[in-house]
Amino acid sequence: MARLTYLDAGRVALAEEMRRDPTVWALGEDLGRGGVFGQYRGLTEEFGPDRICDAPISEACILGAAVGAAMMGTRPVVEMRFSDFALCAVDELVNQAAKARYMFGGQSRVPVVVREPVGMWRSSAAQHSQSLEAWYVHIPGLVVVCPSTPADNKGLLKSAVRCDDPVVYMEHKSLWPLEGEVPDDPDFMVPLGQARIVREGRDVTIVSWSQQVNIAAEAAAKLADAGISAELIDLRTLWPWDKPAVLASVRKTRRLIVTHEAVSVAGFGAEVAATVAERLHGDLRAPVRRLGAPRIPVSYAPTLEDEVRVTADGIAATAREMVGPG
Amino acid sequence: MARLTYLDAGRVALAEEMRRDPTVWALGEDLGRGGVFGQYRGLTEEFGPDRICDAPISEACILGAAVGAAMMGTRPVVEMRFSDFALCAVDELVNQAAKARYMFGGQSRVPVVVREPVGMWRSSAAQHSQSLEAWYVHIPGLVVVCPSTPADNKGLLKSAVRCDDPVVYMEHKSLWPLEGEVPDDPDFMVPLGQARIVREGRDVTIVSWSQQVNIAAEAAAKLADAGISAELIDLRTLWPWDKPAVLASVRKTRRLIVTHEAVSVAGFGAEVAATVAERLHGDLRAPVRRLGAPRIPVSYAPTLEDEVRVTADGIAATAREMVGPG
Amino acid sequence: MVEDARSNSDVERLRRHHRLMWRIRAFEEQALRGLDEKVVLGAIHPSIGQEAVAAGVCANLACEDILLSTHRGHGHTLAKGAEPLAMMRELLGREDGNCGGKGGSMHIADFSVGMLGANGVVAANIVIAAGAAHAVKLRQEARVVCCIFGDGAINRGPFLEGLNWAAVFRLPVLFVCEDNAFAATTRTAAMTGGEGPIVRARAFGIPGVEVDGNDVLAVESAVAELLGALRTGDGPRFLCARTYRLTGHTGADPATYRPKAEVEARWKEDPIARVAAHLRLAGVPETELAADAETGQAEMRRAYQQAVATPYPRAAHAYADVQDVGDPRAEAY
Amino acid sequence: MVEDARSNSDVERLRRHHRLMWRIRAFEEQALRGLDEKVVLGAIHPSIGQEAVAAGVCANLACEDILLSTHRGHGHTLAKGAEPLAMMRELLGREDGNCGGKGGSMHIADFSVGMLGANGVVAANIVIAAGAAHAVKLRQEARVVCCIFGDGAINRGPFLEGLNWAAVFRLPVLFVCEDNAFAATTRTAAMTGGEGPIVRARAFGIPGVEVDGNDVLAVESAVAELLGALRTGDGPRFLCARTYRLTGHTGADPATYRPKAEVEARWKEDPIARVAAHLRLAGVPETELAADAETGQAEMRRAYQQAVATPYPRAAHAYADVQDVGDPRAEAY
Ligand SMILES: Cc1ncc(C[n+]2csc(CCOP(=O)(O)OP(=O)(O)O)c2C)c(N)n1
Ligand SMILES: Cc1ncc(C[n+]2csc(CCOP(=O)(O)OP(=O)(O)O)c2C)c(N)n1
Ligand SMILES: [Mg+2]
Ligand SMILES: [Mg+2]
Repeated sequence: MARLTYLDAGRVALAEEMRRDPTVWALGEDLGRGGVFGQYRGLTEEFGPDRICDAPISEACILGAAVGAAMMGTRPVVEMRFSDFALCAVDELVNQAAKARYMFGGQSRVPVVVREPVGMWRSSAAQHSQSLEAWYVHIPGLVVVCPSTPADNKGLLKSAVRCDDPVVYMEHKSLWPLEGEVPDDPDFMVPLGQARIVREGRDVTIVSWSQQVNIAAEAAAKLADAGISAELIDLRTLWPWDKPAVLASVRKTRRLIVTHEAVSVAGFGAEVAATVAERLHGDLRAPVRRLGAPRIPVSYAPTLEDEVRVTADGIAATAREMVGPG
Repeated sequence: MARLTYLDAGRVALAEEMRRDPTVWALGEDLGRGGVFGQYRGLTEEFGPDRICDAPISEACILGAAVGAAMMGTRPVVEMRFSDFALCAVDELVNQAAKARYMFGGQSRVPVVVREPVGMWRSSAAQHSQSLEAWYVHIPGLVVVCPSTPADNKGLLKSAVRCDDPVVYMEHKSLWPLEGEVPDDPDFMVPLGQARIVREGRDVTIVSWSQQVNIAAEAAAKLADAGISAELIDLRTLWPWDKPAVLASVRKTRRLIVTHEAVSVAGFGAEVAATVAERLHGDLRAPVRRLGAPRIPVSYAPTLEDEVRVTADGIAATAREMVGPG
Repeated sequence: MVEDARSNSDVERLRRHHRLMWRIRAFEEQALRGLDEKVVLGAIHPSIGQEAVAAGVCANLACEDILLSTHRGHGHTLAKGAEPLAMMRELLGREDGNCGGKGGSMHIADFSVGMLGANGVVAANIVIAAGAAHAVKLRQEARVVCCIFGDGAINRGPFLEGLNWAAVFRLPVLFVCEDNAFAATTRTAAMTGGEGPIVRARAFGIPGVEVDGNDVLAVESAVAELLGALRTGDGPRFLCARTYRLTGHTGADPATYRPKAEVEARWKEDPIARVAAHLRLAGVPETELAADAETGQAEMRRAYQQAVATPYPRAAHAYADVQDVGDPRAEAY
Repeated sequence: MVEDARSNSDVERLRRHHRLMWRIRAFEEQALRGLDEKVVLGAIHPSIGQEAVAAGVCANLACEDILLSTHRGHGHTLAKGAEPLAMMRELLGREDGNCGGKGGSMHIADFSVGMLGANGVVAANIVIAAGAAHAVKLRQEARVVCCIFGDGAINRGPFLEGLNWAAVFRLPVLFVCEDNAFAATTRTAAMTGGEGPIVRARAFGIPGVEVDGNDVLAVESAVAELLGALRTGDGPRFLCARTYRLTGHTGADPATYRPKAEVEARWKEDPIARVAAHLRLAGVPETELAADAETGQAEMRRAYQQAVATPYPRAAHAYADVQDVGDPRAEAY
């Protein structure tokens, strides 16, 4: 075990995979200088500029080239810098990477990891703050990963690199400095598609992912103080998502809150809520509840930016409402 | 009233709006020859090549130029040909068109209509068959419209052209030849955000939009034969969607099926289902149900392509299950 | 076209082109008949009149070399060595089509012969080709990558991004612009600023040449020279092959947007007729030339008939080839 | 730079540039101090060392002319006539900022003076500018559109698509590449195939010139000439202004990726110092030159202090300006 930041855990994971497998390489803007957040610091020194490949400002080509390079026997890790800029490469991700294996009848696979740092990060405003994980879950062929802890950022990134499918890998920018214990074992992996029970509980299930898990954990702690026992599930992977874990938990608690930073309308919370409502309608002691951002762009001014945040208090209040004075 | 196809209804709507307002113009590839499906036939003759503007194969610029032209006092109608190609212009739509008014604090509006023909259309395969309406509903700033009848394609397109917000306007390719009565009145408009009750019923509410409405109507007819009274709602606009109409209907029928052609996972059906489950949990006599495509790309071969279709029989069977032997 | 076929080996070479170009022509004519019969599904983009590009380019490619193509890709695919039966099955959406019936004409591909796919999105393959060449370079392989696209594609962003990428990383990729003067119903000249493909390529730092794309030997030798540079690691190269689409954009397009006289004049430049004329000059008897055509036609008729007799894929097959993790077969979602 | 300031009007002109460039410099230095004080929020991309481009370009633009800019847009915005107080408020995320606190530095805009926005997405404004010019042409207005972007932006697809579009439709738009040799931490030369911006522009059919972007009069007169052509309807033009970013990419970037000596050498080319030298030669006393600097600094200090004293926008304001149809204020979603 080592104490690492979320950022360094990702860096170590990539370094380990690059050591293990010479076909793994990374490409993106400013990687040579360590990447815009430092996620690649030191890697050029170890692996050289061919495998830590500085790119022109050409998001469409960065992703498209990764698709071609993946078809030709390498495993590219694409750095999109901000998930917002990945919107310059949607054809390449959705029409090409996600569908190539299928369209060509299984003749090829596209083992690409697309790192897309997501979320709000101190006054970054509308073009540098988005969380669009729901989009990618909707696209057949893609795996979608949203780690929330340093250990997961190591174990999931390693799994993503080893995965033969295109993976949209969404790190949350405000998690970069978060520290935690991370296994040293170079074979430590976190399986894709397996949720993590962050906290066990009896009264209500809270499902979340990414940075929002930490806010939900705060809410769960507050609820515990108030005598309400919340079970907190970190999905970690949104496609495939760990339906069995969520259904089992809600069967026990009979109440569901799903919360995320993204806009609530047509967010992935809708998928979780709808699934639970479909499968466990008769078991529920309260209606399913979703907590996400209002349908407005993210602002620059903190007073406005804060309006889109789902707070721990908000989650706790919802849980209390659901559990009732009981 | 005139009997028009869905395709011609859109064409007439655009012509009327262009006559009414000289700032309205259309741009896209091959418009000069009438557009790839004939939606613009005859318009160059009437309005000239400046206002029916042939474009290079430059989706990003077609959409981006429309944003700039909209900021400068015109009302561009953008033709994207296939909604799949709009994936080459997502930055322009999502980071620019949708957010400009907000980012700039209301200094500008972006009255653009983005026509995106959607859906399956005889063996068009994975890059020419997608239905991604859920994506755009998730994006603050956008209006999303999915007409299902000739009259609606006229009235909604006219409303879209007059709307000051960017509108993603999704016509279904398999509806082009559909005929129906269409009002002649050049002031005939269908308000954005208002659902249409296609058929009244008591036992189950079926919510749908676009081409899937016709399949749901078939299902409703079958159900009527079997003694089950289905209320069919065509949402017409997905953002804003007519929540009051849906909630009122489900309050009455106490059962909801939402069905669409798009992939079910993280589709807009999840939003409708989750909303109903949240608001009407206690009123429901059966769990909400979603019917959409499996999470696979669309194939070319008909036997495979058909696998993603939600059929009238499938909808009817689900309804029967929900209503029970009662 | 070289003045005349000077040696026996030249004649043999021309003859091979003649046969291949007839096979391509016959394949597409058969496909168009299949479309009329409503047996070929989806859209078909014929390359009739453009066969010399496919033949001239692919004559320089080994099986391990990589080819990426466009929506108009039957000729390229056949020239790269794919089996017409599997291709025909794909166009008919049948079992054992190259893509198992999932792709159709617009996604025709045969990875076993290095043909990495047509593409339904104009210009999309340009960046994918750059990446394929990037991998070739990273893995220090000897092969080269060739990417064919149309003159309409040079107005999409990926053209700039992919060419710049290839230039910056000095990748072993040959870009071939198949300039048939049209993008669907639109003359590309009217939609293209500047002097066209080759000038743009040079502006991105990629040397290249223009060639009469209806002259198969001219294409072949231009490509030979360009690939020579490329195989020594001297970075990407560019070819602009000027040709003409003798049919409509798709099988359904009557192409009324161009004068009959223009098309008739272009038929006089039919690349197959031009090869045949040279072979005649070199003394190849008319019967043998006719036999080349007939052989190609018979092959494609047979392929078509066999394809017609092949069943559609089983419905369950729709759920295969999606992904490993989150495989839709794991649960009926 | 012209040899010397020959006439009083030249001196006046230079003096105006000197004052404006100092105002820009002072604005950004103040913003950087505000960043240190954690009062300026978000990222700041200073244009210190590039002020001559802003001043030289905007000297040719009337208020009704349109300007689009980049993430590094404070200078352009000030030069186009925006109020520093509203801009400073925007950088501090306060009420009455140009964008009501919603945009910040990367989205600074003042539509009332024809400044249609910085943009957080590199190259995005190029296609938007083409469209703005398209509308100007459709409406037969007399104004012109000017779009400034960086040398890194020429490797994104919209550069090709927007320039081609402008060339095809012969639009009244001036493209200005502010070539400061860097894209973030990367030297653009290493990431750019071919001979650079101007050659690419010409390949798309857009005439243009290169200019010493640290020489404000050279920029001004080059732009005057280009706009002259443009205002007569002779289609788009291109300017490549070579300059240097004297600071880091953002306020937080120490820019250790370039040798100190390089930066020191470039400071000798400081465009403000160069204007000052000419004014000195023309006999303008040192005290007046110092007064220009001090006046600019005082103005920006004041703007900053006033901005600091301005409240943050009320939370409810977050729901305004989204959209009319489906307005989030209609229902608490
Ligand atoms: C991004 C994109 N835009 C539009 C289309 C529709 N489309 C298909 S082929 C074609 C014309 C392409 O012209 P060109 O590149 O010259 O190739 P050609 O058809 O002449 O072989 C168009 C516009 C598409 N497939 N992809
Ligand atoms: C599409 C996109 N990719 C990446 C970025 C991140 N980014 C912001 S500024 C910048 C460098 C831009 O360089 P250049 O265009 O030369 O402008 P300069 O910063 O030098 O003024 C980058 C890469 C972005 N904002 N948008
Ligand atoms: Mg063409
Ligand atoms: Mg720069």
